[in-house]
Amino acid sequence: MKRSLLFTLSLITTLMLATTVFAEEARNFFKVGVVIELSGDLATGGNVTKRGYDLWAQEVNAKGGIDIKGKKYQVKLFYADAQSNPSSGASAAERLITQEHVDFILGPYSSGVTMAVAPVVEKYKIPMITGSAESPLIWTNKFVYTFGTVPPVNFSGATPINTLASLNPAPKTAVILGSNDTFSKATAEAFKAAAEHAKIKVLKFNIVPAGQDLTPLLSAVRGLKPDLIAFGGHDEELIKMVKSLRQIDYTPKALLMHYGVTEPAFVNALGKDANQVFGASVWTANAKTSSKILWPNAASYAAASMKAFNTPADYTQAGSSAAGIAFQVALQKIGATPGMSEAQRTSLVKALEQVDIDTFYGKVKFATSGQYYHANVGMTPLTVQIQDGKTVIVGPANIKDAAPQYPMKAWKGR
Amino acid sequence: MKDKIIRWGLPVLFVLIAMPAVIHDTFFLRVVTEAVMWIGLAIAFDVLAGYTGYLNFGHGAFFGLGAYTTALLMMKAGWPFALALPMGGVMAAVAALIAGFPTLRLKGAYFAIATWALSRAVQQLALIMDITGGPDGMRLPPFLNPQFFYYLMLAIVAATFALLWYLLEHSPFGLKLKAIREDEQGAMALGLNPTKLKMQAFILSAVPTGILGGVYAYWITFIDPASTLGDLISDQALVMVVFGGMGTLIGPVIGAILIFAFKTLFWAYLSDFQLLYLIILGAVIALSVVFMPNGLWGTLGGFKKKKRDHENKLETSLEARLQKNEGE
Amino acid sequence: MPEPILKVDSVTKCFGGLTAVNNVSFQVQPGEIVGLLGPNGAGKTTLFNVISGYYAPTSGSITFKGQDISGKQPYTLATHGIGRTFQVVKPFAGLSVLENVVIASFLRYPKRADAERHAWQILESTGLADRANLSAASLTLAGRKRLEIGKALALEPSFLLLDEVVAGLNPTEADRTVELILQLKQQGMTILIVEHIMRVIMNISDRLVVLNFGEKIAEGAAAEVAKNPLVIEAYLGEAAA
Amino acid sequence: MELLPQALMDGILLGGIYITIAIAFSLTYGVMHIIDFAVGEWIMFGAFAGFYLNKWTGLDPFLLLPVVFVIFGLIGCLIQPVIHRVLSGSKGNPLLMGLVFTFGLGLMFQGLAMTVFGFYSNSTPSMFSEGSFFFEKFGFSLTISTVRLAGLIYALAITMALHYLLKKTNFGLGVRALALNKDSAGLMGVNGKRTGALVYGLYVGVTAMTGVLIGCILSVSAGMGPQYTIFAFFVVVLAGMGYLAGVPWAALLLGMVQSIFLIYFDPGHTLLAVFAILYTILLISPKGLFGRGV
Repeated sequence: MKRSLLFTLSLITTLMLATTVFAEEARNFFKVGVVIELSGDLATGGNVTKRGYDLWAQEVNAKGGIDIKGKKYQVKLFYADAQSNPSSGASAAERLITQEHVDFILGPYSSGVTMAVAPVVEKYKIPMITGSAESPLIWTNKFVYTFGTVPPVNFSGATPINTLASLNPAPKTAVILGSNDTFSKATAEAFKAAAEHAKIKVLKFNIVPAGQDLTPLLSAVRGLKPDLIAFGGHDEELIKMVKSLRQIDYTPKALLMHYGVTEPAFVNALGKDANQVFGASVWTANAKTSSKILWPNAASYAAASMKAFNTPADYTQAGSSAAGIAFQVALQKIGATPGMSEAQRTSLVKALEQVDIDTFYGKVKFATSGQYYHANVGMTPLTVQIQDGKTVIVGPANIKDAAPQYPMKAWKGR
Repeated sequence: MKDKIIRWGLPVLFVLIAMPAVIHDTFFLRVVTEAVMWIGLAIAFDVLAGYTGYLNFGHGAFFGLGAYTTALLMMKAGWPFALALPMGGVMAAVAALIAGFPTLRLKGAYFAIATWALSRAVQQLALIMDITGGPDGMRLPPFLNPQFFYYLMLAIVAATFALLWYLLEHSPFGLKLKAIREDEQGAMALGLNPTKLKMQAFILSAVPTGILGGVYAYWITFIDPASTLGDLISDQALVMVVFGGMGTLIGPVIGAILIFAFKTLFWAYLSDFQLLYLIILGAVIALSVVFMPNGLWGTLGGFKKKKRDHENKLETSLEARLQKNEGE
Repeated sequence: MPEPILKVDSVTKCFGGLTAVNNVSFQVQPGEIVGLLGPNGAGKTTLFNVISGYYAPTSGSITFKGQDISGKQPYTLATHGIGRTFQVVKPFAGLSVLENVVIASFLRYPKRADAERHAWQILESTGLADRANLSAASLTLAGRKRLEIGKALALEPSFLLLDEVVAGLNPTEADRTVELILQLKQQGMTILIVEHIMRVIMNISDRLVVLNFGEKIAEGAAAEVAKNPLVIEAYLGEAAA
Repeated sequence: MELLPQALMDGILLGGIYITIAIAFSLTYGVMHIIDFAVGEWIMFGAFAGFYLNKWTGLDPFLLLPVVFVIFGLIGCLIQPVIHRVLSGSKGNPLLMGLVFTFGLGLMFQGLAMTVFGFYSNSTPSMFSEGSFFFEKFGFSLTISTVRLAGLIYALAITMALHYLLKKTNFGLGVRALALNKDSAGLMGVNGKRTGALVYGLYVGVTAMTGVLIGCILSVSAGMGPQYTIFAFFVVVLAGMGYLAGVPWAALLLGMVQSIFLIYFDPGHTLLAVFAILYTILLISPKGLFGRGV
C-alpha cells in the first residue's frame, strides 16, 4: 500500500510542476501567435503562409517595430503547428492563448483548421486574421474575432471568367471540374456560377476525388470539344492536369485554374507547357499597388521575398504579410500596447472592422455584414496568365499589363 | 490481479478527478482531455487487435460514424447532445454488426485490408454526400466548457477501461478471445463459437470508439471527413497499441500516454523542427517492433515473467499442491 | 444390447471430385474403446473431422446419444459431450498451460474461479501441474500431447476422439499415455482412437474399424481384424509401395 | 459509344502503371509474407531519384532506369535482414509486426522526403513526354500518349523478365521453393537469407523504377506515396496475394474501372467504387479473382 501512496504523491507533484503558473509579464514587444499547418497534408500551403507572416515580422522589426504613440514595439512570432488537423489546430490556439498569452493570432492556411480554431479565439476574445484561408464557408459562420485578407474564392473566381467572356470571340462552351476538397469545390462552383452568368454554356461539371489521375475523364472531355476547361484543384493536381491534357493532346482554347498557377512550382514543373494557362489571383508581383506601410508596392515586396527566401512570392504569401499589416494598422489606431486587456482586444476588433488601407497587396477592407463577413472585400480580383514563364495580369481590362493570349497555342507547336 | 488494479487504478482516477480543481491551465486540460480520448481509442482498438488477433484498419470509421451521427442528430434533427451522444455508440454498434458478419470471416492480412478498404469507402461516401456537408464538413454549436469535456471524456474512458478490465482480464471472455487469437479451429473443439465471440469483440471495440467520436465532434465543434474518417485514428491507435504492448490493457494506456505526450511536446515546443517529428515517430515505431515486439509493457512484463518462470521451475510442484489444496 | 452412444450411418465426405470418406457406417457402444485403423490417406482424420463437426458430411448421418448431429458445429458438439484432440498439436502458444486448460473448463464451469479449480484438477490428473504457469509454447511434444488430452478432458466429455496421441512419443511417455487412456476407460469414458502404433491400438481397443481409401474394409475384435485378408492386403500394399 | 475505344485504351495504359506498382510487391508478399506499407514511399524515392538524376546528368529518365534499379536494389538488400528479423520473431504476430514495421518505415521516409525535397511538386521531363499517336477510323478516334505507351511496354517487359527469372533460372527455383515452404527450401539447399535479401532488393529496385516512370507520366512530390500504396494494395488483393500471374489482369481491371467510371458514371464516385469493389472481392473471394492467393 505504501508504494501506491508514494505513486499517488509523485503523480500529484508532477501535475503541480507541469502547471507552473505563468505570470502576466510586462513586455515591450507584441507576442503574435501563429497557428499554421507546418506538417501533414496541407504543409505546402502552411509553409507558404508562414513565409508571409515571417516576412512581415522581419520587416516590422527591421524598421524598429510597430510605432504606437511614438514608442516602437517589436513583434515576436510564436508558432504552433496545427498538423493539418482541426483538433490539433484548436489545441495549438489554446496553447498560444493560455500559455504564451499572445496578443493576437495569425491564422491557418486551410478552412478546416480555421473552422476549429475560430471558436477557440472566440471564447478567449483573441482577434485572428488568416492570411490565406479562402473558403466561403468560414465567413458565413460570422465569427466575430476571425478575419481574412484573401477574398473568398466565390468573390475572386468570377473575374477570370468575365475576362474570358469579354474576349472577341469569347469562349462559348466550357467544362468545369473541381477536386473534392473544400477550397477546390468552392472554386469550381464559383467558376460554374460565373460561366452561367456570362452565358458560357457549361457542357460538363464534375467534382472528382482528390489526387486522382484524370486522364480518362479528360479523354471524355475532349470529345465535347469545349472552348474552355476550368479546374479547381491544388498544386500537384494542376500539374497532373496539364500533363494529362498534353498526353492526350487536347488543347482547349483556354485553360483556367485558380490558386497554384501563380505558385513558382507550377512553371518550374511544367516549363513551356505552363504558358498561356489562365489563373485567378488577387495579387501578383506586378500588381499595381502603392502603399505607405512597409513595402511601397508589389514589386518591392516581391524583391524582399526573393531576398529572404529565394522564392518568388505568390498571393497566399502576400496576403499573409498583409494580415500582419492589418493588425499593425489597427493597433496603431487604438494605441494598444503589448499585453492587451480584453477590452483592448475588443476594441481591436472594432478597429479592424474599420480598416480601409492601401497596402503593397492592395486595398484591405473587411466586410462587416453579409456572406463575406470579415473577409477582405477591398481587393480587385485579377485574371492572370502565364506568359513566357511569368505571371502576367490580363484582366480586368482597366488594370491589365498585357492582352490575354487566346486561343491557346497547341501543345505540339510549342 | 483484481486487487492490484484497484490499488493502482483508484489513486490514478482520484488524481485525474481532482486535477481540474488544482490546475486551471486550460491548454493543459485540453491536452489531457485528448490524451484520455486516445487512451480510450487505443484500448478499444486493442480488444480486437491484441486480444482477438484481428487488425482493424477501419477502427477510425467507427469514430467518424459516432462523430457524424452525433453531429447530424444535433444539427439536423435538433436533438440535445445528451441523447445524440449515445446514438453515436448505437450507430457504431449497428455498423459493427452489419460489417462484422461478412468481414470477420476473413483472416490476417485479408481482414486488415478489407477493413481498411471499407473505411476508405465510408470516407468517400461522407465526401460525396450532401447531408454530411461533403469536404466542407459540419460545424456544431460551440459549447466551450473545458471541464465538462474533460470529465465527460474521463468518465467514458474510465468506464470503458473498467468494463474492458472486467470482461477481458477478469471474466472468461478475455481468455476465450485469446484462444480465438491463438487458434480459431482449435478453440471450436473446446466449445467456443468464434463467430459469436469475434462479433462481440468487434462490437465491444466499436461502441466506445463511436461514443468518443461523438464527444470529439461536440468538443472540437468541427468535423470533416479528413480529420474524423481518415487514416489518422486507426494508424495512431495502432501505433500506440503496438508501442505499449498488444493484448494487454495497461500496454495501450502507456503507449497512448507516451506517444501522445511525445507528439504534443513536439508540436507545442519544437514546432521549428516539425518535420523531424514524422522521422522520429516512424523510427520509434520501426525500432520498437524490431527490439520490443511485445511492446513496452509486454517487454517489461516479459522480464518479470522470465524471472517468475525461473522461480516457478524451482518450486512448481510445491506451488501446485498448495494451489490445489486451496482449491479443494 | 444397449443404445449405441455414436452411430455413424453411411457417411460420405467429398472434397470437390475427391471422395475422402465413402459410405462408412459403424457404431460405438458406451464405455468401449474403438480403434480406427487404416493406412495413410485412408480418411481417418477426415472422418474424425466429420464426427467432431469440422466438416459437414456430404451424405449420411451421425447420431450421438440418439440425436442427429450431422453438420452441427464443433462448439455445439462440445456442449453435447464430444471432446477431441488434434493430430497436429497446436496449443494456444501465447498462453500458459493452465490458461489453455481453463479455456476448456469454461464449458462446464462458466465462473473463472471454478474453471481454474477444475483446470488444476485436470492438470494434476494429466501430470502437467508442475508446468501450469509455463508458456504452452515451452512444452515438449509429449507435454503438448498431454495438454491436448487435458484440454479435451476439461470439457468433461462423455465421448472422446483421440487423434494419434501416442505417435511420436518415446516408449516411457507412450506407456504413460496408454495408462491414462485405460484409466479414462475405467472411469466409464467412451473413446474413439486413431493411432498408428499397432502395439498400442491392438492392446487398448475393444474393437477395431479399418478404413482403406475412404471405405470401411473391416470391423471387429482386434485379433479377428488382424487376420482379415483385406486388412493385411491394405497394410502390405502400403508397405510394398 | 465513340468514347469506348478511348476509354478502354486509357484503362489499359493506366493499368500498365499499376502493373509495375504491384508486381514486385506481390512477389515479396509471396516469398516473405510481408505487406509493405512503404511501397508508395519507394515509388516516391524512385521518382525523386529520377527527377534529380535527370536534372544533374541531363540523361533521359528512361535511360536512367538501370541506375535507379541498382541503387535501390542495393538499399533493399541492405534493409531486408532487419525485416527478416521482424518477421521471424517467435513472439507476437509476425505478419502484423511486419506490417507495423513497414508502416513506421513509411512514416520515416515521408518525413525524410519532406525535409530533403521540400513541399513542392515536380515533374520529370522525358523525350517521350511530348508525343502522342492519333488514330481515326470508322468515326472512332484514339489518342495514345507516347509516355504512357512506353510505361505499358516497360510494365510488360518487367512482367516478362520476372516470369523468366522465376520460371527459368535457378534463382527463381529457389525463390519459388522459399515461397512454398520456408523450412524445406532450406533443407534443399536454398539459402533463405540470401534469396530473401535478393527478392527484397529486386522489389525495391523495380518499385523505384516505377517511381521514375510515374514522375514522367504524372508528378513527383514528397507526399505522393500513400495514394500509390492504395493502388498497390488493390491490385495485389485483386490478383490474389502473392499470385504473380494475376497481377497484370488485376491491374488492367483497376485501370478499366477507373477509366469507365470517370467517363461513363459520376466521376466523383470513382474512388468509392474502387474501395467498394476491393471490399466486395475480398468478401466473395479472399484469394483474389483467380482464387490463387496465398
